[in-house]
Parts: sequence; C-alpha cells; structure tokens
Amino acid sequence: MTADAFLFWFLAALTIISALSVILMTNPIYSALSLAMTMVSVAAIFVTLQAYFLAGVQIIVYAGAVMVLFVMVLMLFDLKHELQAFTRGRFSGAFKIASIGSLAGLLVGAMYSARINSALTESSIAANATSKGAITPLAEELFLRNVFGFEALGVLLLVIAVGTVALSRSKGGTHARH
Amino acid sequence: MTSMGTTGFEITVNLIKTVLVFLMMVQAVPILVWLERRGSAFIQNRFGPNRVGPLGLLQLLADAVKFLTKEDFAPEKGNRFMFYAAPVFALIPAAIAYMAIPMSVPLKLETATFLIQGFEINVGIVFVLGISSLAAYTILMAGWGSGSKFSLMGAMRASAQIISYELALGLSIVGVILMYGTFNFNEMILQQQGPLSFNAFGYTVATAALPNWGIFYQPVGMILFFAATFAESNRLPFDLAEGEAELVAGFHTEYGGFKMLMFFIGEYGHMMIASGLMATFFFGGYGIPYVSIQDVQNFGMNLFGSEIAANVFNTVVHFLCYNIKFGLFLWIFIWVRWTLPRFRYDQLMDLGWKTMLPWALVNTMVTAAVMFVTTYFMF
Amino acid sequence: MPLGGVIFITIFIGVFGFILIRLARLTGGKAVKTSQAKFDIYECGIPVQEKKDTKISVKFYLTAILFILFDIEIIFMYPWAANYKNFLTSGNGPFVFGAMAFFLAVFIFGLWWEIKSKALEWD
Amino acid sequence: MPDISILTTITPNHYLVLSACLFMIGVAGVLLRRNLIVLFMSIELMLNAVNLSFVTFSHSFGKVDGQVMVFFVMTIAAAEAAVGLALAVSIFKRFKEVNIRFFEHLKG
Repeated sequence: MTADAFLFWFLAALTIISALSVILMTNPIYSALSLAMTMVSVAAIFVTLQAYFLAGVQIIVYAGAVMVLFVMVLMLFDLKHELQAFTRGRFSGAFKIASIGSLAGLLVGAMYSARINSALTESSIAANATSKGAITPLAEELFLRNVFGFEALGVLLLVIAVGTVALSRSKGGTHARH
Repeated sequence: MTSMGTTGFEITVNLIKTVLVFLMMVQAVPILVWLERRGSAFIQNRFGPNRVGPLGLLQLLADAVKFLTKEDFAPEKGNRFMFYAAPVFALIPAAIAYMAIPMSVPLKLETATFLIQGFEINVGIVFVLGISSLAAYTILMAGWGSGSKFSLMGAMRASAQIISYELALGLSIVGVILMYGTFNFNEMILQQQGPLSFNAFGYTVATAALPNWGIFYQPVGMILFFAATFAESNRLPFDLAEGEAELVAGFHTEYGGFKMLMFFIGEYGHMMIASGLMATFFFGGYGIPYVSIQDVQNFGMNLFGSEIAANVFNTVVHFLCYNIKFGLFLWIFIWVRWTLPRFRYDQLMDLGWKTMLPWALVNTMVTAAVMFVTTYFMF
Repeated sequence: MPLGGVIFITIFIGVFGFILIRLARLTGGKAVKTSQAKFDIYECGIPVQEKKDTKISVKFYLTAILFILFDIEIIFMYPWAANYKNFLTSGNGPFVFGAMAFFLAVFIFGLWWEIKSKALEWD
Repeated sequence: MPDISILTTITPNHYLVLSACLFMIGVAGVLLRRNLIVLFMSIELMLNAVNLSFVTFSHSFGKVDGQVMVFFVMTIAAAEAAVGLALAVSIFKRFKEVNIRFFEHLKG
C-alpha cells in the first residue's frame, strides 16, 4: 500500500466519521465542532488533489470563520439538550432513511458505471503549483475570464452585510423580552 | 507523504525534525516566562524572582514541580470532555503554524537536503493564517466547557477580538504579498537578500547602504501587522479576554496546573509565530544584512576546507541570525506588555475596525497603485 | 505539500498533551471533594446563582458575521496580490487593476456603511 | 488472492464516491434533524461535497475552472450561513428555540 493511498483512506475515513457525527450528535455544539473537523479534513483532501490555495481558503473561510460563527451562535443560545433532535414519526423516519439510501446507491452506482479509469497522477495544474507561480492559473482564470462573477460576488457580500445588520437591528441580547 | 522525502532516512529525519521544532517551542516557554518576570521587574524597578538558583533561573524548575503537584480539578457544572480537550487543542494550531516558518538556509548533506523548518509549504502565508485562526475554537471550547459565566463572557470577548483583528492582519499582509508576488516564505527571504534595489519608471534604483528588507517597502504594513498580532495572541494592551478587574481571568478562570500551562504555551506559541512572521516578512528572515548566503558559505569553506562543514557552518550562522531577530521581537512583546495600559473593549473594537482596517486598505491601494504607475509610466 | 508530516505532528501533539494531563493527574492526584464550594464554578465568593439566561450581547455574533463577509473579500485579494506582478508584466495590468479598484470600492463602501450605521458601535 | 488494486490505486472515482457519501450524509441531516442550525450545517456539508467533486474534476481534467467555481461556492456558502444565522437569531429571540417546530407558529 503506497503512502498516498494510505493517506487517502485515512482522510476519507476521518471525513465520513466526522460528517456522520454532525448529523448524529444530539448536542448541536458537538455537531458544529464535528463539522469544523470535517472542513479541515476536506481541506486536507484538497491538498492531496494539489489544490493548495483552495485548501488554505477552505480552512480560513470555513473552519476559521463560518464554523466559529456557528459555534458562537450556539453558545449564545446555550441549548442544554434537545428534546426533539430528530424528526418525529417512526414510519416517516424509516421512509426518509430508505429514500436516502436508495439515492446514495443510485449516485454511487452512476459514478461506477461512468468511471474515469485514469489513475490519479500529477496533473498539469500540479506542475505549475510546485514552481514559483503557485496560483498563477487560478488567478488568471479568476481575474481575466471570470471577472464578472468576481465583481458580482463583491456586490453580493455588500448586500449581505447590509442585510444582516438590518436583520439584527433590534436592541437587547438573545434573551431580550418583547 | 509527498514531499516529506523520498528515502526512508529522509522521511524519518523530517518527522523527527517536526517533533524537535515542537519541543523547542515548548522549551522556549519557561525561558520566556522567566524573561518576562525578570524583564517586568527590571522595567518596574523591582527584583523579580531571584532566590531560586543563579538569577532565579531555577524558578522554572520550581514552577514545574508546583504544576505537577497541583491536584487535578474540573468544575462539576462544566462539560468535562470540552474542559480537558481545550488545553490540548490549544497546543496544536500554534505549534503547526510555527513549523511553516523557515529558520535557516537548507542544510545540504551528501545525499539529501534538509530544510531547517518543520515542513515547507508553498502557500505558507495562507497556511499560517488558516491554522492560527483555528485557535478561536480552543477559546470557545474552554469558555463553554468551564460552565462558568466569567469563562463564557471571556471566551466570547476573546474570540470576537481575535476574529476582528484577523481582518486587519490579513489585509496588512496583502501589501507584503503584492511586493513579493508569492506566498512562499523561502522565496520571500531570498528576495530580501542583498542591498536595497528596485525598478521604478524604467530605472533601477539601488543603494548599498540598506539591506533589501520588506520594512523599507511596507512600513505601514509592518506597524499594522505587528499591532494586529498583539491582539491575535491576546497580549497586553489587548488582553481584554482576561481583564482581571472585570472577568477574573477570562476563558481560563477555572483552569489551573498543567492545563493552565498548556494555554500559556499556546499563547506564547502565537507570540513566536508573530515574531517569526515579522522577521520573515519585514526583516529578511534568516538573512544577514550586508552579507549574502554565498559569502558565509565561502567564509566557511576557507575556515574548514570541506564542503559539508561549510554547509553546516552556513546553516548554524543563519540560524543564529534568525534567532537574534526572533528574540528581539519576543522582547518587544514583553516590553510592550509592561509599558502600555489595557484598552477598553469598545476602544479595542474601534481600533480594529475603524482605524486599522481602513489604514490597511489604504496601504493595499497605495502599494498596488504605486506598483502600477512605476511599471507603466517611463521617463 | 507535506501533508503526512502535518498529520503526524498533529497526532503527536495530541498524544503529548493527553499524556501531560494524565501525568499531572498521577502526580497531583484527583481533586478531593472536601466541600461543595470547592467544586463550584467561580463566582466571586458568593454562592453560585443558577440563572438560566445569561445575557450575551448580539453584538458578538454580528461582529462574527461582518468578519466572515470582510474576510472573504480579503481572501479574494490574495490570489490577485500574489499574481499582480505577473499581470503587470504580461500587459493585463490596467484591466486587473481596474477590476480590483471596483472591488475595493465596493469593499470601502461596505465598511463605510457599517461604520455609518453604527453596527460596529460597542457601548 | 483477491484484487486489491481498488484499495491501493486511488482514482478520481474514489474521490467522487467520497463526495457522494458526504452529500448523502448532508441530505440525511436535512431530512432527519429538527434543529434549524443543524439543518444549516447539513447544507454546508452538501456544499462541501459538491466542492470536493469540483476539485476532483478540475484535477483530473487539468483545468482550473473547477477551482474558481469552488471559490465562488465557498463565498456563497459563507454568505448563506451569515444570512441564515441572522434569521436563526431573530427566530430565537422571538420563540426562544430554534427547533423547526416554530414553523407551527407561522400558521394563520
């Protein structure tokens, strides 16, 4: 077994286990911390795919910012334990699980029928990524060919910033009386 | 394991190296604590710890014994798992982020080349920023796991402070990245070799009087970066998380003994990252001013006469040079702590959002505009 | 990228920290419950007050949200900054400079609006 | 001796299957959980799964379009989390819980 294969299986197992604990933990704070763990291991998987900069962005944006926000909000709420963590109804639950299972089977089956048989090799991006211009292709793609999307996202972020401030305008803490 | 080496020997050495860097970090903490206590005593015209051993140096051992004999305590109200996990997690981001910073020229032996750093990462800056931003979880876990109001309030304050200053930190680095055009620390250091020289309006400006350090290109960026790192590592004047008049001790109110010590190691680890980054970005990293790497190599060749000995000499000399710069910044951290008073929380947030962030933006824009103008207009 | 090394040292530090905490428990012993007060959380000397709703200002989470939004804008500048020299030499300089100027204008407008709307005021 | 090349040779398929598994875990979370914030987290999981497949395709075709797309997806995911949590906080202030039971209050 090569080191790369071992690394992949290790990271895949880590990702799946932490992702499962996101949806199985009844305490939402544990869910959020598991999700942070998932994000970090997905970043590590990005590294094995030679997307170094994206791995860094994944850690900064998801693990370092979005999940910190989730954890902070959950601590603000301070939900001690959840009485109804999962949906009610034995029948509907079984039905949901069955439908998820069949969908998963369908997806995995589809992927195997349309398999890409090339082994994972050093791609042409990787050849660039190891040399001096670590992210030249990414930057050129982003700023020369997708510049409209880039500017649009800037405006979107502005709109969101204005919107969230407006949403949380009302005075008082999380437990304010009305 | 892609670039941890090709042969078994290389991989083993590289893995042991990471452990060594970590142990070095852990070992530096008692020394820094001693320096801080003696330094603060010096600044405040006191004696400081001077009874145990020469210059009070054995105070460190006495402290370790004290930590070891403290009984292990966890509050009943808190969450035991989080309470114990938080100090362990406090070590990880600080240590891993520090390992990405190069400390000397790579050591060339007969068959292999070893980098004097934990591991080389080609997107170094992004890696360090990302990993050290994970420190916010430690604080939130400690605050929530203690089950105390003071801890929770302290954790909220500390994490809000850390994330606010991360913006100013991230933005002040953009100017640096613009100047060097890379994320890689080693390339940055190599670009800072030699005398000050740059191209402007089609001419090359050079002077041998100054080294080619980043501080001469990014003075504003340096000030902003250094100030933001103080807030990131929760040091005075920004240690609002543990403002003892209001919050007892912030997120580690309930901690004692070894668990407390581990938070300390984390905090000092962030100081070390900040000092290492300051040296790397703005002060030439391990480079020696006015002397190139090749000069040192030639000097070693004349001195020892063998290639390998010269390589070792080269590495050791640059390692010492890095540590002088590194120690200087650590001392500045301690010095500032005992010189400036603490901010108020609203002043802290105002400084981060309304002063440092706009200045960092201005710095970025001016840098980009100057680079644009000096490249496109010729005289 | 030395991913294996990063994972190795992460596990190493985790085990190291765990052993340290166990060691401290061995040498120091587990805390003996001599009274209830010893095991209570810290409360400046008065008996612990059970109050369910600790009020925490919404400001903290508003700060976190604004942090996320501005952080992403800063992350967008990183590939631009790292590649700016190449853009300048390859002749795309004016275009990329203009694109980032617009983006920064939006950023500055957002920051100005947040400051003006007093979303960043702490009292 | 059975063929273990599926274990030792990692192909893009492995990554795609992993991504599908992650996506399915996300779907299960959305369907099964009742906490609004855990629902958001499950959606983040699904977005991550999609990102993973984008990066895989980008790697196997040697083009960076996929990575740019991931960049955009991350931005939008973060924006969505910001708005969603702002809504969650508003809901919590009103109903003192974030269980999706609160939708019952929305009936006329």
